[in-house]
Amino acid sequence: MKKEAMLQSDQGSSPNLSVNLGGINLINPVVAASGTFGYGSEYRDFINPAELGAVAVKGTTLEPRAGNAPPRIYETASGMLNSIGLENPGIDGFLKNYLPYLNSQGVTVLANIAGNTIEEYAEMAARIQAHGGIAGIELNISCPNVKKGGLQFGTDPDMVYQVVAAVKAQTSLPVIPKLSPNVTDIVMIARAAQAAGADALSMINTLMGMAVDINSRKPVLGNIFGGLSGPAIKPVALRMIYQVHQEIDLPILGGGGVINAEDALEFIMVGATAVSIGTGIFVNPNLARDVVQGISRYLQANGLDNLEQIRGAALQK
Amino acid sequence: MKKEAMLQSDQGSSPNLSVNLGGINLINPVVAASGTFGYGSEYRDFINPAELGAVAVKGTTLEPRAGNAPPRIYETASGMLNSIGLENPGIDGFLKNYLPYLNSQGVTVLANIAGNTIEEYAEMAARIQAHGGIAGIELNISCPNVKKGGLQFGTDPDMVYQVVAAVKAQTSLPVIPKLSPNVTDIVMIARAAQAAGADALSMINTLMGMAVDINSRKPVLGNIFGGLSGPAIKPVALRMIYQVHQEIDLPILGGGGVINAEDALEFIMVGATAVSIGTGIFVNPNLARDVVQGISRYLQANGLDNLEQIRGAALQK
Amino acid sequence: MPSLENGLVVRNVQLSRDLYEMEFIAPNMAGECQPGQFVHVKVGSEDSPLLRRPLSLYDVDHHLGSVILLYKVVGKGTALLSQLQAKNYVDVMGPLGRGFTLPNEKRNVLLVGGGVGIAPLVYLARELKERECNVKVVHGTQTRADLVAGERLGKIGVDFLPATMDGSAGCKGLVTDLLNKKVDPGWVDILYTCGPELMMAAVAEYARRHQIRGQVSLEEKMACGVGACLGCARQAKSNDAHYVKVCKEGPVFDLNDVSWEQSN
Amino acid sequence: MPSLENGLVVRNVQLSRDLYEMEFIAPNMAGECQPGQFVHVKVGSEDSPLLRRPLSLYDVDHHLGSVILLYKVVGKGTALLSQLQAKNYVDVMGPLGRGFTLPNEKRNVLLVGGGVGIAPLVYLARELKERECNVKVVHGTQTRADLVAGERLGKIGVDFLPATMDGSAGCKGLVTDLLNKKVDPGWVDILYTCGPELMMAAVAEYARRHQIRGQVSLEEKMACGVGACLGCARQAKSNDAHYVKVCKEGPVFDLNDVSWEQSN
Ligand SMILES: Cc1cc2nc3c(=O)[nH]c(=O)nc-3n(C[C@H](O)[C@H](O)[C@H](O)COP(=O)(O)OP(=O)(O)OC[C@H]3O[C@@H](n4cnc5c(N)ncnc54)[C@H](O)[C@@H]3O)c2cc1C
Ligand SMILES: Cc1cc2nc3c(=O)[nH]c(=O)nc-3n(C[C@H](O)[C@H](O)[C@H](O)COP(=O)(O)OP(=O)(O)OC[C@H]3O[C@@H](n4cnc5c(N)ncnc54)[C@H](O)[C@@H]3O)c2cc1C
Ligand SMILES: Cc1cc2nc3c(=O)[nH]c(=O)nc-3n(C[C@H](O)[C@H](O)[C@H](O)COP(=O)(O)O)c2cc1C
Ligand SMILES: Cc1cc2nc3c(=O)[nH]c(=O)nc-3n(C[C@H](O)[C@H](O)[C@H](O)COP(=O)(O)O)c2cc1C
Ligand code: FES
Ligand code: FES
Repeated sequence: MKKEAMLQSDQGSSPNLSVNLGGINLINPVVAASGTFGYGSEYRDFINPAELGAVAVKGTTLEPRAGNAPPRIYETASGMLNSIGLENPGIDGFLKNYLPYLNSQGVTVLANIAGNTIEEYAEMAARIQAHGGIAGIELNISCPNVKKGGLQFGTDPDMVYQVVAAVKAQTSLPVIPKLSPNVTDIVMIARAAQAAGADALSMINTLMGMAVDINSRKPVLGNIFGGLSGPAIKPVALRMIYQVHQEIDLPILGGGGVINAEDALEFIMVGATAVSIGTGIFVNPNLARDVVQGISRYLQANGLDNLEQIRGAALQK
Repeated sequence: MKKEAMLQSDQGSSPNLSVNLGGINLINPVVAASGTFGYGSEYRDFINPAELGAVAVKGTTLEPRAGNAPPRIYETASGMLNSIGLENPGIDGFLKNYLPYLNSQGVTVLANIAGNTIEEYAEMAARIQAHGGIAGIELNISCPNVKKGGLQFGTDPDMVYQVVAAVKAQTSLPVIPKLSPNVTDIVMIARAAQAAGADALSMINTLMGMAVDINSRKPVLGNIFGGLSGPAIKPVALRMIYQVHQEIDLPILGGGGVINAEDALEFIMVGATAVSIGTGIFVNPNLARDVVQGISRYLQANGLDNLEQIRGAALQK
Repeated sequence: MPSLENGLVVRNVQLSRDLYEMEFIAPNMAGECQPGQFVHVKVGSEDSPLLRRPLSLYDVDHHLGSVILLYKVVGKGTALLSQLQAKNYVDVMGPLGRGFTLPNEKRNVLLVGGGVGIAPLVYLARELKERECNVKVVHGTQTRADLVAGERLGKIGVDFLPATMDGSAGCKGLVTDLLNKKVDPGWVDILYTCGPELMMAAVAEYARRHQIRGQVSLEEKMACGVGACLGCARQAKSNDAHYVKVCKEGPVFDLNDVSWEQSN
Repeated sequence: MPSLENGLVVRNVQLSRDLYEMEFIAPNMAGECQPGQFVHVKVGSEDSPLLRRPLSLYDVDHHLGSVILLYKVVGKGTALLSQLQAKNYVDVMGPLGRGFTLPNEKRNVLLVGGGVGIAPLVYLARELKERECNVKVVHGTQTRADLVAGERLGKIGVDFLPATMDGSAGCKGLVTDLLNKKVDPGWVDILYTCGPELMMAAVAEYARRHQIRGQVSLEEKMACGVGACLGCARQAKSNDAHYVKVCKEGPVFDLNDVSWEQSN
């Protein structure tokens, strides 16, 4: 396995893995994906959250939410479905009870906010701005807009523009819309986000999916539909990031199915500035460390000293 | 595994597996997916094509096509990417040189046609109508429209309407548009197809994806992007069929990632009238036979005698 | 503190048609274990089956620094687990979750296990005996062959009452039938149970009726196993809107804190 | 006629760091095999790794009804294959593809193999000897340990000329260096080759220069293995617009019909 070979050999001084994600300096390009690393403390016995370039915390709403009725997760071929339903303590509860631990550990924190209305997004951004302790705001626009009859914000360029603009108006922090892959034209969505002043883009969120229990003849999830994540979706994530990087000049927090360093390198080669890991953490709680080391070894084995030298390499003719 | 248990136990007289797919009578609900079973003769040493409910032949264009430059396929986590590029002998070459074998074997044949323009679709439909020997026409609308600057027919409801209507005007055969999953709102597309007179719907086609070789730092496919198929996409396929079956009253040829009888049953339970198998055939050339037997055993083990009793079961409250 | 280790398999033997017992050496892990906790096991290839599988601690050998599991082959993951052989390594994370709360003084304790649900109760029984509790263990299974814990429990020195559906050993019928016939509720100070959902619900009802306090070990599908993904949610009795996380707040819960609606 | 069989593994032994030899019993299949054809092997779980792996026929034992493979562990599939043990079953489809065209009369034949590319040439050598051809086999590898076919070829009774890059056995350097030094092109009536793309290109050039006719066994990634998916396309020399399917029109092609542009 040539790949592995490359990752094993280890020579030279360790390369510089720091990156700048739309104004946020990360010590390395590996970011815990929202909803998969809780609030940073859950995995403390396995990994120090400060080892990660950044931690995107669980999606937060204006008011606390109990989340969806179980069952909430289901394993699929090289992937999993989840319908957590944004269970969270609400923005104030998060800032008051969960953020302090992350700050005490010196973790670079990305808030991940989800609203039912544009006003809710703006209000949460304002509270984050006023509170401090957050490096950037990831906008989860994959949730239904109650005013517009449940149509997802993230699937309509106009709504994406409005949400991003409204949030930018409330904060000086870097704003990173997280794009939904469940769209016809991801570039159009990304362009709307850019026009509204997005500092970077996060992609991809989960693909909407479902599964059926053939014995009960019912959907396996209490919520019927759930988000598909894990290695199964990696080819779709790579393709969308490639398309966006080709057309739009914004740094990308790219991920979807990363379970090892080779996967992360693929994302960097299609243009990702930083790489998010989610489901992969469930499989390997040390994944962040393993990916950082693996990327470092790859650069060394190839006589490279920073990530710029390979970023977007797959797009060069 | 309860599942297996159910599929093993075998009692009672074999149930009736015949189905009617938009006017086409199938002896069983298992259909070979276009492009994965060639023209029916390639797998003859392993399975008699007449054992299948129907065979959807390789996508055919008006003129012969050489297809894309290799590499054309790549394995991914529980899936594969392909960028064959519709290599085919052209509609006349197909009717003259490949259809006779299928007819001689008494196979129920679904043509699968792809055009660059609406006129090409109509012209192919007319030639099929004139020639005979075809049970129905599957419209591959996942290909770019040269006139409209490459935008895929299948992603725009208006174009879907026009293509289906144009084809219907040329033939009395059942017309089955094959929907692309790379869209924001699959129901809107399905509704346009229905409005234009589609007799059934085929879904889903592949998800657009890609992969990168981290050693060469280039895309693995000669064509850069390819279609993702196999078990990885099953949750997305089930979700889209569920959504369409809930809203639209048309029979569905459903598939995407089926590799065993349990998978096929899931598709039937979200509303599929017939089930297509593609990539799964590469893994198990006898898959069609195994799925038919498995479905039959499931019905018997559950004291059922036809598929109507479980079709769409997952949608019942 | 839980850890991630490659346990060295020393044994992985088939006990009945679908029940296996595996022992692996993982000193750090073994040193941390408490009855009722679980380990999160990764089997197969990197991407399939993808998720870890939660398995209770059947027992721990502090001398050898090993952990012992009792598992039933029900699907892909457990089938692959059953193929591991001595000298293989197994990727394990743990111990995880909140185990049983043990009484501080000598008590009369009733353990009720159903099927492979006996697993956590064996480790618990040993710890209870070390605290000089009087321990009665009721184990219900389909048939005699599934009563695989009898010998261990014998060694531990508990009062063992088996029940089988087919009557091939012990009382014929459900554990609850046996409880009503053979156990004096008055004797029981504390009750612990683990098994199929419906059995646990019935045992909980028995405890409620006789006002016996106790705990139960629950099962939900899990991804992270550490409280990060919120996937293993289960409705809490106390408050309908609130969902407990079985991996972190459990898997062991006080009987009064559990709602059995899901199971009906 | 090719078939789908569960071959009974009788041997799966490691020959060098990454080379393995496996023999499995599959009578129907063995009865149909021709040198240069391949079998399509499914390993792992149902969904991962998903696709079958094409492997050449290293030899066939018609007496035992068995098929013998020589394979190099390069990734997931071959790694899993190497874990199979005697008495296990292996899911195999074949024989597939178009094999070598053998001369009808006694001829002087040169076989040039690179690395594990020697596999199809061993079976071919045996058949050629049975037709009383004079057979010279050149095998190039990295080092002595990879010259695993020497013994078989000795038994078959061919003239064996090894070459190693590190000079640990035979001539030091590339097979083409050896050809130029040690083989009289005038002696060669027919040439067959299989190995790394660049080596085959060089050998093809050697054959062209000396006007030797011959055949080559090519490799492309495959899905169906029977000509149904059109995935294993490769540009044909004859006509740029046309792509041959390695699984069905090949894997063996006449040297004149192959374009080596891909490999540069
Ligand atoms: C805290 C806890 C302790 C457990 N202890 C034991 C034990 O000691 N011995 C034992 O045999 N089993 C135990 N189980 C159940 C065990 O986790 C499942 O049987 C196992 O995960 C099945 O995996 P599989 O791949 O064989 O089955 P599959 O059905 O293929 O699994 C598919 C998915 O469903 C999950 N799943 C299936 N059944 C269960 C279940 N009952 N509970 C939770 N997740 C499930 C799997 O983890 C996997 O994610 C325990 C479960 C939990 C939650
Ligand atoms: C006709 C034919 C005959 C072959 N005969 C032999 C043989 O006798 N001995 C031997 O060791 N190898 C042989 N190969 C190569 C062998 O098929 C690959 O080494 C093997 O498929 C690698 O699988 P993997 O999962 O270990 O590697 P991975 O890299 O994990 O495989 C990933 C994917 O790429 C494909 N792939 C990787 N390398 C090759 C390759 N060189 N050719 C075709 N597909 C590839 C795999 O089939 C799989 O689909 C042959 C290939 C072909 C086409
Ligand atoms: C259990 C779970 C919970 C998630 N919760 C959130 C969330 O609250 N907000 C969000 O933006 N994305 C959420 N995601 C999506 C992930 O952040 C990530 O975008 C997605 O899972 C794809 O990456 P992966 O394949 O590495 O997991 C969640 C994913 C999972 C599996
Ligand atoms: C190699 C390959 C070639 C395909 N060619 C076509 C085609 O020509 N026309 C078409 O409509 N779909 C084509 N498809 C899509 C399949 O028909 C099917 O819709 C898709 O693969 C999902 O099903 P599966 O997961 O069972 O393969 C092709 C798929 C594969 C893997
Ligand atoms: S499994 Fe993740 S919270 Fe319990
Ligand atoms: S592998 Fe399918 S055509 Fe060759």
